[in-house]
Amino acid sequence: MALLDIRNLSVSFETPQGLVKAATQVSLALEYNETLALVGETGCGKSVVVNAIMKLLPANAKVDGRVIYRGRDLLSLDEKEMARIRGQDIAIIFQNPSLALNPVYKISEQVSESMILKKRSSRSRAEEISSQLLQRLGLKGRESSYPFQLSGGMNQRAMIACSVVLGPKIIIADEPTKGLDQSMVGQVLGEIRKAKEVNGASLLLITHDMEVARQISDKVAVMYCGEVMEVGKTEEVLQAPSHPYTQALLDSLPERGFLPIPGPSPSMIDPPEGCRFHPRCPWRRDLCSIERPVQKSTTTGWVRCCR
Amino acid sequence: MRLCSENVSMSYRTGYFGKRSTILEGANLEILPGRTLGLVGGSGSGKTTLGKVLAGLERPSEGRVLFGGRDIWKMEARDFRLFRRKVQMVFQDPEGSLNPMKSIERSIQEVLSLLKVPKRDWHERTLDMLQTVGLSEELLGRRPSQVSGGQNQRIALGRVLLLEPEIIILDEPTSALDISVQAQVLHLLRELQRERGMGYLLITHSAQVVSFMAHDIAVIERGRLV
Amino acid sequence: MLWGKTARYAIAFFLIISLNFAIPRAMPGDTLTNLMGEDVHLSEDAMLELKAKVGVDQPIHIQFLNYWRDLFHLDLGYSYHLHAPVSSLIRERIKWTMLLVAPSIIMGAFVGTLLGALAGWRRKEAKSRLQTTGFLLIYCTPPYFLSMLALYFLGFELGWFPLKGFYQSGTIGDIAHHLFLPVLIMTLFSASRNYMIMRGSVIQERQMLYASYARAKGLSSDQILFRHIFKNAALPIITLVALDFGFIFSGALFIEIVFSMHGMGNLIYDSLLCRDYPVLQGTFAVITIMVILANLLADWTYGLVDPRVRWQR
Amino acid sequence: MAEVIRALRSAEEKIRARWSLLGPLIFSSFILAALLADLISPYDPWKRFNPYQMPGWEHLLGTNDMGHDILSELIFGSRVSLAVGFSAAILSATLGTAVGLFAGYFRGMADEVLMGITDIFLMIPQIPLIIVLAAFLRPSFWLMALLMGLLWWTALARIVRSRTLQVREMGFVAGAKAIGFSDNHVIFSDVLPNTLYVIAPKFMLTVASAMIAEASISFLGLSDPSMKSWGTMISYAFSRGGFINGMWWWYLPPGLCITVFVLSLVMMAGILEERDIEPVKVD
Repeated sequence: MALLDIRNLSVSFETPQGLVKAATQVSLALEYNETLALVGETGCGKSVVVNAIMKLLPANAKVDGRVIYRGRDLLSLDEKEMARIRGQDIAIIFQNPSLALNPVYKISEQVSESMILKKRSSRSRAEEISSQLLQRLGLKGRESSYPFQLSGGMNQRAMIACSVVLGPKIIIADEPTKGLDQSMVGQVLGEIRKAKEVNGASLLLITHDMEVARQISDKVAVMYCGEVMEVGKTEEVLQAPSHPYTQALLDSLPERGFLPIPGPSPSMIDPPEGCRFHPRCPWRRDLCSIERPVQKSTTTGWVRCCR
Repeated sequence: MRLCSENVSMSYRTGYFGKRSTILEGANLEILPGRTLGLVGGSGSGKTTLGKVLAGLERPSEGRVLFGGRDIWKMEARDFRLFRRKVQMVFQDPEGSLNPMKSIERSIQEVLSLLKVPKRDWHERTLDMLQTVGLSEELLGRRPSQVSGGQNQRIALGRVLLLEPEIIILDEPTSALDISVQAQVLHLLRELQRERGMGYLLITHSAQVVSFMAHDIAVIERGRLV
Repeated sequence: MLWGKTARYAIAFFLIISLNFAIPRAMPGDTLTNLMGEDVHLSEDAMLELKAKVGVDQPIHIQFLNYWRDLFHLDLGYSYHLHAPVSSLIRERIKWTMLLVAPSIIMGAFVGTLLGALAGWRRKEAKSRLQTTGFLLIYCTPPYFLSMLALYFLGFELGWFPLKGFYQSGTIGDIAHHLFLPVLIMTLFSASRNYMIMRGSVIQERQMLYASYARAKGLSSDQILFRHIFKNAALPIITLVALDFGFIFSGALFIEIVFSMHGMGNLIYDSLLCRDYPVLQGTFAVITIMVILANLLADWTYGLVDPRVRWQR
Repeated sequence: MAEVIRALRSAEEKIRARWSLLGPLIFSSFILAALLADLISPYDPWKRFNPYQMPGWEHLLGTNDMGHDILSELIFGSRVSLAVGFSAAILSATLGTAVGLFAGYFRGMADEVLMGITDIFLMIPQIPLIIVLAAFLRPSFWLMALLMGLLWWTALARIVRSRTLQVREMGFVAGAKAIGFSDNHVIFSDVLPNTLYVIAPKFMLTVASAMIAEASISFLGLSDPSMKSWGTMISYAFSRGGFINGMWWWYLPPGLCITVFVLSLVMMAGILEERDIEPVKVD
C-alpha cells in the first residue's frame, strides 16, 4: 500500500471561455521514502494536481477521483480535518518564497507559528526548535530578519524550515528551483533532500526541468495536457522513454541540440480527441486520433501510448 | 554596420541625497553583423541595463555607444532615427511584449504605419511577416492574452523584423518559455540570422543557450565584463 | 525618509495657511470687508482705527509677516459679529466637537476595520453581504441626511432621544444621553468608510501567495485572517484613515448642525449666515492644522508598525 | 493556458451578474429622468400651488412651503445635481490622469515635483475650503463644480501614476520606444489604454463624492438660489421648518435620491474594480 495513492483524479474549472480540463484521470502512487518527480511543461496541470491533493484549489474547481492517504480519502475530508493534515502530515513548498512568506513577520516567528498553533508548544520551546532548524539550514544569525531583508535563496530555505518544522510524512515541492540561478539550484535541491531524509518523508517534486528530476528523483511521471503520459524509474524514463512526448521533450533539451517539438501547445478547453499528443506525434496512426490509449506496463512503470 | 560600446558606465542616485549606486562599469562590447555575441550573467549583474544602453533606450552616465563608428548621442535627429530602426531590442516577458489592449493585427499595423507603408499593402506585409516567424493568419484578430507565450514572442520578433534591423538585442528571449518552445524560438532566430545576416546580442543567464547560439561570449558580473 | 515626509507636511502647512491669507485679499470686493465680515456697521472714526489695526494699508509682505506672527501667537483675528477673538470662540467650541469626533473616530476605526476584515474574508456568506449592504447605504448617504433620518425616527417619532443640544442639566448622564445619537451616527459614518477600505484591502490581500501558504501550513480560516492577513491589510488603512480625517471631520460639522450642537459646525453655520469671514477663516486654519497633524501622526505610527519602513530608516 | 486560467471566474458570478445589472439600471433611469425632465415632470417646478400639502393624487410627493410640487422639483433638481457631479468628476479625472501619466512616464524631476504638489493638495481640507471660498464669492453651482474638480484630482493622479510606473516597465512599452514610436504615441496609445481600468471605477467614485459634497455645501445655503438641486431642497426643508415640523415628504425624497444614485455609482465602480483583481493562478 502506497503512502499516497491518487486514483483517477480529474480537475476542471468553469470559466467564461468554457470548461478548462486541467487534469484528467490522473493516477499516481507515492511510496514510503520515495522521491517522485512530476514533470511537464507550463499549463500541463501538474500544479493543479498538487493543489488538489492539498485541497487548495479555488472555489470554481470541480474535483473528481480519490486521493488516499493512510486509508483516508483526502477529497472527502472537510476543511477542519484537512487543516489538521496540512503541515503535520503533508507539507508543501511553494515556488516564489519571497511572496509566500508573510512580509510583516520575522522568519523565526513564521517557523515557530505552526508549532505554537498546531502542536500547542510553549512559545520558548517553539522558538528554540525553530532557531535550531533555521541554523541547520544555514540561516544562523538571521532568525529575526524579515523576508524583505533576505535574498531569494535565504527565503527559500526559510520557507523549507516553515514547511518541515512539524515533521511531515510527505513533502510536496512545487517548482522550487524555477527562476533560480544555476548555482542556486543544486543548493536548494540539497536542502530539500536533507529535509526529506531528516524526517524520513516522501517527496513529491513538481518541475519543468528534466535535469532537476534526474538529480533528485527515484521515479518520474510525465504530464502532458492534463494527463499522465508515462511513469517509471528515473533512469528508464530519461534514458529510454516509452512515450513519444517524453522523447520529444528530451530532444528539445540543450544537450540534445534544442530539437523543437513541432506544432502549438494544445488547448485545455478543447483538448485533442483520442491520444492528446497525436497532433504533434511523429508516430501518429489513424487510431490515435480516435481512441484514448490505455495504460500499458513497462519495465518499471506504465505508459499511455498504443505504439 | 557594427554597434559597440566604449567604456560605458551607468549609475543612479536614489532620491536627492541618496548614495550613487553603480550598475555598469566600463563596459566594452562589439556586436558584428552576422554574428551572435552571447552576454551571460546572473540576476542583478547589469546585463539588461547594458542591453538597453546599447539599444539607445538609456543614456549611459559615462562612455559612448557607437553605431557605424558614430556616437549615437551626438547624432542628428535624422541619423538617430535611422539608428533606432537599425538597432532593435526584444524583451524577456512574453506576455508583456505586446500591448494587451490591442489586437495582434493592430500591433503589427502600427509599425507598418510608422514605416509609412501604403495602406493597401498592409495585409500582404502582415501575412509575409507571419509566415517569416511561422505563424498562421488566424491569430490576427486575437489579443496577446489569447495566444501562447511562444507565439507572443514570435510576433514581437516579427514586428521588429519589419523594420529590417541590422542588429537585434535579445534580452532573455526564451527564458520564460517552456523547453520545447524555447527550442522552436532559438531555431527560428538562427535561421533568420542565416537568411538576413543580422547581428545579435543575446542576453541570457543560461550557459546552454549561449553555447548553442553564440559565436562569441562575454560574461558580466556585478556590472563588470570579465 | 520620514524627515522628507515631515518636510512635505511643513511645506503643505505653509502653503495652505498662506492660501488662507490670500483668499480675502484676492477675492472680489472690498478687502477690509472681506477681512472683517459683512454687515458690520461702524462710525467713520472707528473704521479708520480698524483699518490701521487690521493693517490693510501696509504693504502686502508686511501684512503677510504680521499674519504669521499673529498665528504663532494663536491670534486668529476678531469677530465683529460676536465681539470676541476668533481663537477664544474656537477654543470654546472645539472641545464639544472633539467630544463628538474623538470617540466616534476611534470606535469607527475599530468597528469598521474589524467588520470590514471579516466581510472581506467571508464575502460570500449571506451575513456579510447583508452587513456590506448596510454599510454601503451609510457610505452613500450624506452624513447630515443620515442624522436627519435618525433624529426624525428615533427622536420625533419614538422620542427615545432629545432633539437638540448637548445638555440640559450638565450631569454626565445627561450629556451622554444627548451625545448618544450624534456619536452613533458619526461612528457609523466613519466606520462605513473604514469598512469599505478594509474589506477591499482584505479581498486583495487574500489573493496573495502568503495567504495560501498560511493555509497550506494548516492554519484555520480564522488564524489566516487574524494572524496573517489582518496586519498586512490594516497597514495601508492607517494612512488612508488619516487622509480621510478631513472628510470625516467635515461630516461631523454637518452632524452638529442637524443636532443643533454647540460645536464648530454651528459656529461655521452661523458665521456663514452673516458672512462673518474672520471666524470662517479661523476655523479653516484650525481644521488644516488638525488634518496635517493627523497625517503626520499616521506616518509616524506607520513607521513604527511596518517593519519594511522601520528598517529603511 | 495560463491566460485562460487567469480569466477564471467562479460559477457563482453568473448569479451575481444579474445583481450587477442593478447599478447600471438605476444609473441609467436617473440619467434618463434628468434628460427628459421637461417631458416627465408633472408641473413646472416653480409653479405655486397650496403650500404644505401632503402627498396625494394631485401632488404625488406633496408641496413645500412655497407651494412648489416636490416631484417636479426632484426631477428638475436631478439635472443640477448630476451636472455638478459629472462636471467636477470630468475635470478632476482629466487633471488627475494627465498628472499621473506625466509623472509616472517621465519620472525624475517632473515626478518629484508633481507628486509633491499632489501631496500638498491631499492635505487641503477640501469641503471647508470650498465653504470659505463659496462664502466670499457669489454662490454658483458651476463654481462649486470647478472647485471640486480642481481639488479632487489627487487620488486619481496617485493611482494613475502607480499604474503607469508598472506599465512603463512592461516589455511592450520599451519595445514601442525601441521601434521608434514617439513619446506621445507611447503614452496615448500604449500606456493610457492600460490605465483606463483603474481610472473608470475611480471616476464613478469621484462623481459620487462630488454629489455628496454638493449636497452638503448646498445644505449650508451656499448654492445659487435661482437653481434647485437635491441638496438645496433638503437645505430649505431644514432651514424653513420642514424638518422641525415633521414634513418628511419634503426632505426625504431628495435625500433618498442622493443615496440611491450614489449607491448605483458605487456599485458600478465595485463591478469595474473587481475585474482587475486577478484570480489565483493555479498553474
